[in-house]
Amino acid sequence: MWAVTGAQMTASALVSLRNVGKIFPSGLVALADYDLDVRQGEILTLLGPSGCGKSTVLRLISGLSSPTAGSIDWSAPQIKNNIGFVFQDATLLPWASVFNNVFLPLRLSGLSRETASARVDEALAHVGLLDFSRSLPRELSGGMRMRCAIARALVTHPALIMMDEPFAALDEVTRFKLNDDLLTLKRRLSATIVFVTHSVFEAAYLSTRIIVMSRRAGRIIDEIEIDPAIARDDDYRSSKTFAEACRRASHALRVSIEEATR
Amino acid sequence: MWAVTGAQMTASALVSLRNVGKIFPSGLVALADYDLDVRQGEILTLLGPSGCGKSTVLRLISGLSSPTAGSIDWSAPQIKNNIGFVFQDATLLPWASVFNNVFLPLRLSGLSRETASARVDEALAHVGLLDFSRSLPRELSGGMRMRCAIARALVTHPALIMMDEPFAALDEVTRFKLNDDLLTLKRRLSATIVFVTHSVFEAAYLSTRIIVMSRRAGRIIDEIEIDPAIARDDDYRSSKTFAEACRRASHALRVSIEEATR
Amino acid sequence: MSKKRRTIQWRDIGAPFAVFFAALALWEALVRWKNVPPYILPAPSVVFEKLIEDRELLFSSLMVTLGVTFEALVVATICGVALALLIAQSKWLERALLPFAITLQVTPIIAIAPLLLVYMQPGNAVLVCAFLVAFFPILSNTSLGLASVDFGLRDLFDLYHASPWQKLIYLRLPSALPQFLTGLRIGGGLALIGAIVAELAAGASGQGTGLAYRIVEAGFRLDIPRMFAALALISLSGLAIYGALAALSYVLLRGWHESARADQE
Amino acid sequence: MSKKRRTIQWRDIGAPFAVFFAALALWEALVRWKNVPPYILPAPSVVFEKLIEDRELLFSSLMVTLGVTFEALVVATICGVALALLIAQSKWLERALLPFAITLQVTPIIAIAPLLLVYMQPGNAVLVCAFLVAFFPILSNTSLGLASVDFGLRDLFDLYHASPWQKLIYLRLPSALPQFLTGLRIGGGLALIGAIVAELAAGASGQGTGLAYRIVEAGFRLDIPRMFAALALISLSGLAIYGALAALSYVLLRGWHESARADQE
Amino acid sequence: DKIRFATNWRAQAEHGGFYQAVADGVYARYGLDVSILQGGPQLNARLLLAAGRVDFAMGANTIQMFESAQQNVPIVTVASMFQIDPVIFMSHPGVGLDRFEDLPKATAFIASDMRASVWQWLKQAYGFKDQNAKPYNFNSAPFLADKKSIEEGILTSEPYAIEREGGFTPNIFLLSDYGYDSYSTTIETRADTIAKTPDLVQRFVDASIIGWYNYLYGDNAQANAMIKRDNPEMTDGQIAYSIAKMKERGIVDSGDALTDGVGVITDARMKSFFDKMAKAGVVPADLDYKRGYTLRFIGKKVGMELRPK
Ligand SMILES: Nc1ncnc2c1ncn2[C@@H]1O[C@H](COP(=O)(O)OP(=O)(O)OP(=O)(O)O)[C@@H](O)[C@H]1O
Ligand SMILES: Nc1ncnc2c1ncn2[C@@H]1O[C@H](COP(=O)(O)OP(=O)(O)OP(=O)(O)O)[C@@H](O)[C@H]1O
Ligand SMILES: [Mg+2]
Ligand SMILES: [Mg+2]
Repeated sequence: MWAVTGAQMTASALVSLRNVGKIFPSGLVALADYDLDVRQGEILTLLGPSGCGKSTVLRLISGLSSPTAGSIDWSAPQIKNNIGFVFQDATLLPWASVFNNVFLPLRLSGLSRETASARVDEALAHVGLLDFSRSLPRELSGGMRMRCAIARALVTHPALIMMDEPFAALDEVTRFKLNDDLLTLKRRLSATIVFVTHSVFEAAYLSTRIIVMSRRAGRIIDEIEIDPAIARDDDYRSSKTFAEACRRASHALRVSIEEATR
Repeated sequence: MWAVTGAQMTASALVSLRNVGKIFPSGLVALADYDLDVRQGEILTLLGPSGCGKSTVLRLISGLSSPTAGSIDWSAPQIKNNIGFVFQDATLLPWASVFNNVFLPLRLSGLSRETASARVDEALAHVGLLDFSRSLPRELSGGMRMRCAIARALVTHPALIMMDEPFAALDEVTRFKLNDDLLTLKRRLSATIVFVTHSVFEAAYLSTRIIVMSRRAGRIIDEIEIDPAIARDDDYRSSKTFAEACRRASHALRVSIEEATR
Repeated sequence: MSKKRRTIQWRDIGAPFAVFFAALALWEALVRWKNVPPYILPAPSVVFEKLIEDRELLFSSLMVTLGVTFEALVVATICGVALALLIAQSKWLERALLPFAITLQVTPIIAIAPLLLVYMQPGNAVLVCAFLVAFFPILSNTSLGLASVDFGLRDLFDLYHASPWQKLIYLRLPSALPQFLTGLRIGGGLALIGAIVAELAAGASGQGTGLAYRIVEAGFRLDIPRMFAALALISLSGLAIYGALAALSYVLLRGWHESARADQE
Repeated sequence: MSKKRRTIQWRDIGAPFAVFFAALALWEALVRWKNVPPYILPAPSVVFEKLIEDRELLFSSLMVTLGVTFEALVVATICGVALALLIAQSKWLERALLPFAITLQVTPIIAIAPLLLVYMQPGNAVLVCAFLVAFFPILSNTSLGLASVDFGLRDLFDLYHASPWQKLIYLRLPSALPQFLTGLRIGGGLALIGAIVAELAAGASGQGTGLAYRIVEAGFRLDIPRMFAALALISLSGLAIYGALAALSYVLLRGWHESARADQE
Repeated sequence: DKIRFATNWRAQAEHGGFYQAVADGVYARYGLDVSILQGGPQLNARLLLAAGRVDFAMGANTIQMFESAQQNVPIVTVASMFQIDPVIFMSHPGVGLDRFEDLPKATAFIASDMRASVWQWLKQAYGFKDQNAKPYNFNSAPFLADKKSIEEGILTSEPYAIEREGGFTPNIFLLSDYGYDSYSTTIETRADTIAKTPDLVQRFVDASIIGWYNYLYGDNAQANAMIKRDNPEMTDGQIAYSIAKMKERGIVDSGDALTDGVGVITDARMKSFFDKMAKAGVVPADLDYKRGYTLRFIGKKVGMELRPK
């Protein structure tokens, strides 16, 4: 039996987007009639051509942007206050050290530097930046800046993690390690993750569900479910399930791009 | 016979870095005793863990940064004035439209808007941004911004192209298309390309030579040559040469990271 | 959507006017209730009457003052930007020239106006006084703007071996625009002040008599309502200048600079 | 490396001084060659002699003026920043309050000082005058700074539901720092001017007599060398204030803001 | 009684009588504790008086009095210490500006208070022109530099500095010699003060008059020391020059003062001056200027015995 299915599973939806439209003031229709459920505990990956509206969906869910049509409903609104977000750009405070950048969310939630410092150091250690905790963002390489942003998003142990191409600027070894770290963390926190990536392999490895979007107003081309029960390890990378998920995602991606350029 | 070799080929060097050192004012040693020849006409890929000094090497070669030790020599200094550079960040003028951003290098070389406009449009068409030529950078998605930067770097038909993870923010289909476009352009211009990527596959597909750097002061771990005569197409992706190059690069990368964390 | 827009526009104009009239009403009430005599604090209604009554005199004075203001602002803008550009060329020039600029800024006009009258024609002396008051904020802010160019963009221009002139036109000036425009807004108000101070110190330029003299004269005559009428004209001019320059800012920065964008979306 | 450093430091200090002394020498030569009488333009040497001769009188006056300057600058900074923060809260507040701030800016102190003396004690009137002159640039620049917060960072703070207070402390104030510091540099010079104008307009605060009065009195007595000596002290104070504030800027912005970094590397 | 008195300029010999009365205790003898608030270029003493910040103020000339009457400001002139307004024009000698008739064609440096008053009359009476008027900010350098200019001044002060620093003796035209018969250095107070405490006003006027006699004819060393303390720039030379000029021209003690005592004001002279000003259009002809002064406290020959025979 394939663990990859196209069927709609009816798990409890954490957030539901219904008929959501987003038209920017420039007149550009980024999303139209967009429907999406983010289910409790899943790892949902958005895949799609550049400019199809993936970042827009993340911003809408997290409330940083409001839809011009439709509704966004939360089944557990308190989770809205416990979101971790890795933006597509690192978005660090240029005047603050790496430590202070990662400390920021904890500081905002009222923790003192002493209480927080162990947690900050732990987060920095995970992304391999412990030696740079006193550096300013300007003194970091592109990948290091992104890792700092990842540490900042995870340091609060959020219930909902949004990640917009977090690992794109990282080498594959570090990327694999962080993928596994992310899975461990998710399990520990029973968090929900909404993930954007351009790597079909990464999507297939991490996700319990992949949604492929089209460049045309974010239309959903395909939805691929991967059994969450399957352990994600090196064996999985060479499994048929993985290969099939990759194949289907790649295909949908190709379709979506051909549709767009037609 | 393997097309992938470790032997040092003695082609004419366009730029030679000898015993180059780079110590930042913060005291960080980014490069020490670094030797590198960029050969005329090659596609040289730098691979290495995040923060190992790849961007620093590119900045040193292009003269945007100067070494604190060693020398950088050009065999054809006029090429120094004909460099295209895709920075790791898109680095667009926030007040200028996409068209004007891509037009900028031509404008700086004295071309009028009328003369340049066909070339700009061509470059924009290649990266799929023709419809957005009047948009401001803020109105673009992350990947679109990066594509705009790519168009800007290539619009001058440079003799030396430096690219710092240019395709990291792009979906795989677009990425493959741009990879092929780049190869075509390179052939047309007989340009030299220095490329930074985190994708081992991309490195193996594009390069005629891959250099894997270590996080320790940029030490070179391995150097992989791939016969430039081999056509880069879908067949190549499934060839043994390709697989072997990927394998060797991955291995070197793993070594470099293990070395660094040890 | 369009309804929301309209509401916002109404509030945009309504709010400041409401506050403004509330302040005037409070003032009027206070004056009437406490029976403050007009030579100490005239009620707004009295000032307004005076404004109507003396309109010809006051408006012709206003024109003289505004003439000097605009000349001073133009000259201050040109000199401030030019000096900022010169200073931005090198640390050496900055260190050599800035002390003179600072000295000019802190030199009290009132004190040196008599000397200026010795060295130059009265018309020029007036302009120099008004100019001195207005130019420093423009210089400082433009300098900050020119120095704040993003390093990535600077690298880009270096890469293409852009000439200093090209860097200026295509990189530094647009980068400096937000700060320059703020300097201009400060300078606009100061040019008005400068025109007034200049008139007191060095005389009105041309044949007419500016508002400064009207104010001082009204003070000597204890005709305080007229003094307030003249002050009201100055305030209105200041608001008009600020408004015009703010609108200019908005047009130039809209779309790309954070300070001129209402919201991200 | 270290040698290069030292060379730069020598030039840093040497150049401005060289230019400065060259300017003085030129002035001296001009005065001697053209035989300009001291009551029209005194030679620097004469001014310097006077400075030494009258040092006690002038320095005690300087202290009075500097006292007012610092008080005014402190008050202007507090009020300018506070108002900028208030204005930054909402467009509504901005539109309601800014007109008042602009009105205050363009109100000519010299002209209304007699009225201020009617409403308040002389000491306060002096402070208000000096304050009015200095506060607007601080307000404007801080406002620009507060409005120029990067949208990405703004989103980040929204995401964590940061309180307005937290946004202020951790985001908006640091973002606004470069512009605020430029405003402060402009305001520093203006506070000095303000102190002088205020003294002329409203009398010295306290018992002492400030430099403004020395200048006017020396002018009245045609003791122009002493007038220039007093002006020289004012210029030096202005330079000192600017230098101190520039050093403060450098310390606060070094490392992260473009304007305070010599080079990318 | 605590009294605050505002002068119209920094402490100088022209205010000597008031300082004298403080210094030698005449005010104290009259039961007054007087503090003198010295004026300055921007201080509007009469506004402070109207606002109740001071109890008495020094008025510069009679035109100001007309204007407060015109504006319905309840300020009343109760005495005039100077019989002659010492306002002058100065010109460079030997450049064709030696006669008063020559002056209207020259550039005139005049302070804004003069421009608001005397100048209006000069325009009408002698044909001075607005376009020649340039501001005088109490610094004579522009006048010295421009030989074809004239400058306003006070008989007792500016000529001294010009003689010393400019190295020549300027032509001096005392405007009172040319028909400008304003009073000067008057004592003004509010109408309600007169109504409520006429006795206080009388005491202040009397003591001030005695102060002036003593200052001119008695030992004025203490008063001068006080002037120099209030105004450290004041020099002995300047004070001596001022006193000499005041005596020479009878600024304080001449005309009506010789018969009725220092401080006197007469209806006849007021009318003569008012008619001139009304004719010049400086003040409206129907102005009830008599509201602005009272003869109630003067002409009592107070202190005349102090004048040396
Ligand atoms: N502020 C804005 N104003 C106008 N248009 C915008 C704005 N932000 C995004 N867009 C447009 O909305 C569309 C979707 O943008 P979005 O950033 O969601 O794409 P994306 O899927 O994240 O792409 P990428 O993979 O390149 O990051 C794009 O066409 C973009 O041009
Ligand atoms: N301006 C700077 N000041 C101090 N240190 C710097 C500066 N720029 C880079 N570095 C340091 O130099 C090292 C190499 O940086 P570089 O940007 O070359 O890395 P990279 O190989 O491009 O990494 P990535 O793949 O993450 O982009 C890093 O450790 C970084 O912290
Ligand atoms: Mg995106
Ligand atoms: Mg890099």
